[in-house]
Amino acid sequence: MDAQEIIARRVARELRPGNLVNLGIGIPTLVANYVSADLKVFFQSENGLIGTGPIPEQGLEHPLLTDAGGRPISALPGASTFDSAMSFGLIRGGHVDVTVLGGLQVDGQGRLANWMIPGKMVPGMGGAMDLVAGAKRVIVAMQHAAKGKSKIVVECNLPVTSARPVDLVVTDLAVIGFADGKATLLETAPGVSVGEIMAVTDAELVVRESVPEMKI
Amino acid sequence: MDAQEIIARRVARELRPGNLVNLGIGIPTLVANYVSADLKVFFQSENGLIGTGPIPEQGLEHPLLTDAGGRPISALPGASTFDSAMSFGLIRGGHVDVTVLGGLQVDGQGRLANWMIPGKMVPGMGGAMDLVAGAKRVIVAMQHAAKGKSKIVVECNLPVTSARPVDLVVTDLAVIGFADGKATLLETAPGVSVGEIMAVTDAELVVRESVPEMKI
Amino acid sequence: MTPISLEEAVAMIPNGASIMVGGFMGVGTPARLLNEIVRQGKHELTIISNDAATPGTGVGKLFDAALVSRLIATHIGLNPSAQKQMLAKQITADLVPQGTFAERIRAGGCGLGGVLTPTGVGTLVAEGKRLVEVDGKSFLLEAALRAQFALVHAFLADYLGNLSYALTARNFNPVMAMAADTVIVTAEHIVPVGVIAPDHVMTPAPLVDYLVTNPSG
Amino acid sequence: MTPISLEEAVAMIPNGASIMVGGFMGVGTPARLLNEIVRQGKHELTIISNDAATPGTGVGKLFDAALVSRLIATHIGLNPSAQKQMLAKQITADLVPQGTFAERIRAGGCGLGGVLTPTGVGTLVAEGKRLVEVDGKSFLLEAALRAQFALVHAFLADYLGNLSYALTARNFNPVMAMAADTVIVTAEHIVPVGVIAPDHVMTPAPLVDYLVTNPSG
Repeated sequence: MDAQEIIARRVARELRPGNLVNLGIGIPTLVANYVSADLKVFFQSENGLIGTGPIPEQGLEHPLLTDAGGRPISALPGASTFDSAMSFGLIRGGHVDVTVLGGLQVDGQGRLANWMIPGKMVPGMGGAMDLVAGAKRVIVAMQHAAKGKSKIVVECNLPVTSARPVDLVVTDLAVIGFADGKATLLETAPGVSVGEIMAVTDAELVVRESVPEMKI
Repeated sequence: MDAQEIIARRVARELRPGNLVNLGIGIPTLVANYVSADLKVFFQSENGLIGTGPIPEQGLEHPLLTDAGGRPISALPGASTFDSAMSFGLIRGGHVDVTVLGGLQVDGQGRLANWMIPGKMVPGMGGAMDLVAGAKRVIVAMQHAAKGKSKIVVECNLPVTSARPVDLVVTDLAVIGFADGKATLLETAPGVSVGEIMAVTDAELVVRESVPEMKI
Repeated sequence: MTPISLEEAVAMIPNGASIMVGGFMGVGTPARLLNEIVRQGKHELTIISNDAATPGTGVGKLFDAALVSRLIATHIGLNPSAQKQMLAKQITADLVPQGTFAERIRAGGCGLGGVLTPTGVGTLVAEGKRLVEVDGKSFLLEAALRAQFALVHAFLADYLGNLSYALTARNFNPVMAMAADTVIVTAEHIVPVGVIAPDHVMTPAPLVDYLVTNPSG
Repeated sequence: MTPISLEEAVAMIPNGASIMVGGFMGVGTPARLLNEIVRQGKHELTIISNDAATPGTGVGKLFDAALVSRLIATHIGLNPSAQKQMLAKQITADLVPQGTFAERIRAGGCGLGGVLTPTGVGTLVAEGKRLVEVDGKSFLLEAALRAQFALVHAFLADYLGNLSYALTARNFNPVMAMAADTVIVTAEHIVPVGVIAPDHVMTPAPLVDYLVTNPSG
């Protein structure tokens, strides 16, 4: 199982029946692949849809039914559409139960940076700031380290996305929570030791006596 | 022609083709009777409708199609419905070209009082404050005097509806404008002299050399 | 969304609860829920509703039964009994301009910190409120409004909880369906998924907590 | 509403105008109007649009032709040419969180004095903006947004100007149709009055100033 699949499968286990869920681009998008239809989770696309379905069969795409990246999607039975003010009313108003976002850095207090690298990548924040500020639960799905450097940092040196800390970070190595304002190791990935995780984690990590292994 | 008909007919002449118009209850409601369908004026009912039509024939009323007083109305071809946030977005946002409201008092600067009599009538302001604050043009349609007392007063002693002055007052005796912040006699009702108007007007009234007679 | 009986739905509401009630002069109001509140005698309620309807109709019945201790509304002129209770100080009434009322509820549902409106500036409504200047113009800061419960009446509800409203019965229902901890819905018709086309859904299913089952047979 | 040809519609727009453009990554965008702006070479435009689409599509064509001097948007990551122009300071770009962007336009269209949002508090977005405390929580005061023109794309427009949108092509079109001095609309289909049922109208006719006639034959 590759790193992305580990992350996506583990995040999928966080979703509850009937949840309204918004998935960011990248690894978060993969989460939908591991959510059973029985769970009746609603996926929102912030460009104006609840009830996004899989990519349509070739020839059945509709140019006016796309995801937030402009790619064709489908709509499940019971889907609904709305304008952008309503879409972000849902997000800011706490009606989105879970958002799953990619990350560049998360710091020891759970603050996320995921929208710009000054002088290099200045694409704009799109919906990310509203999602972190407004969703009931924010889960970051990202690789634990990039090019050997920890993405779980003491303090973000990239501009943060929100002053609000995220709730959970799921990486290819670990699950980290921030329930009491401190990064706490909740689970280890299969076959990964606490020591290995500590070695690639810059932030101070609270480690309890026994840390269970991720179920995926 | 009775006083109410004079007022309603004169106000109707203020409406322009394609205008979006909101009529208050009382005399303002009568204005619709004197507006030709050719003018293609849109009437808004602030409970959520543009395109109100006449009272439906008996037996054709629908309980879910009413005016702001809860009375059955009809909807013309091309009508549209919306929620209350949108309805008042239209009003506050300046999309209503003309609102016609009843009045208890209008003062020399054009400030309207029409929503409460302290200690006596405290029904709530409904949509009146938003209409005066937001409509492009505010016209007050009311009797010039009540029980012998002028309703065009020096200063309102009743609580005002808005700090914003109204644009025009149409009474059974006169048309009064406030273009430069002062009550100015623009027209006299048929057969009514300037002197008669001055006699029942408490506010200072600017009277130009020749005052035309209302066309109704 | 969980289907629920009328009795169980109202049984969830404690005395003293704050409740938003959809409807405009009784049109588009969840009449069955209001009747059941009266039957169960829930009292000391804070009611957030455009108006007090008329005695004997819609939310008016709560005043007939003297179950309301606080009212936030825009107009109660057509319910003399509610007016009387207000003047006798049996109920505390906050009278709010209708556009401000709609927008405060929308702000509560959309996570906004309040509303900056020109409506009410320079009037009694401004008393005790903050004025915020923006580009030389004054706006009132009106607080966002939420409640523990929203009682919403739809024309159509599908099996997932998607709602649509008809004609002037829409009014405050969609904004209230976003601004309460628990949203309870009655519908004139409960229909299979798909009957309401995606573009015609006015309240998306995830906003609805409970749908009151229709009387059968 | 006045029917108008594509050429005349764009001819109304002066160089240097501020223009809201509906659409999200080119979906639901008034493509014909954008093409005609390029053809007529309107320049030094202030564009208010969710994104810069991609080179060669939708609003992206305005960047290809270097007609934009200021951009207010939420995300331009998929248009490298717009990014390059921004980094080279050929265009001034204000990047705004998407929910704030939608709400600022809505405020502009609904006569509100601004938006009080928690989004952006404690981030770069807060720089130079007023913080307003409400009940111990901080909100950013974000300015209402309006433009001289809104270019809106509908799915259906009727002969009076009532509009409806389809699927995810709705996006910013309805709020923009309320927030500009002059609203110009293109539609995939122009239909007789009544085809759009009253409950399905998403932009009421009085908001539309000009409807661009469809190519005939």
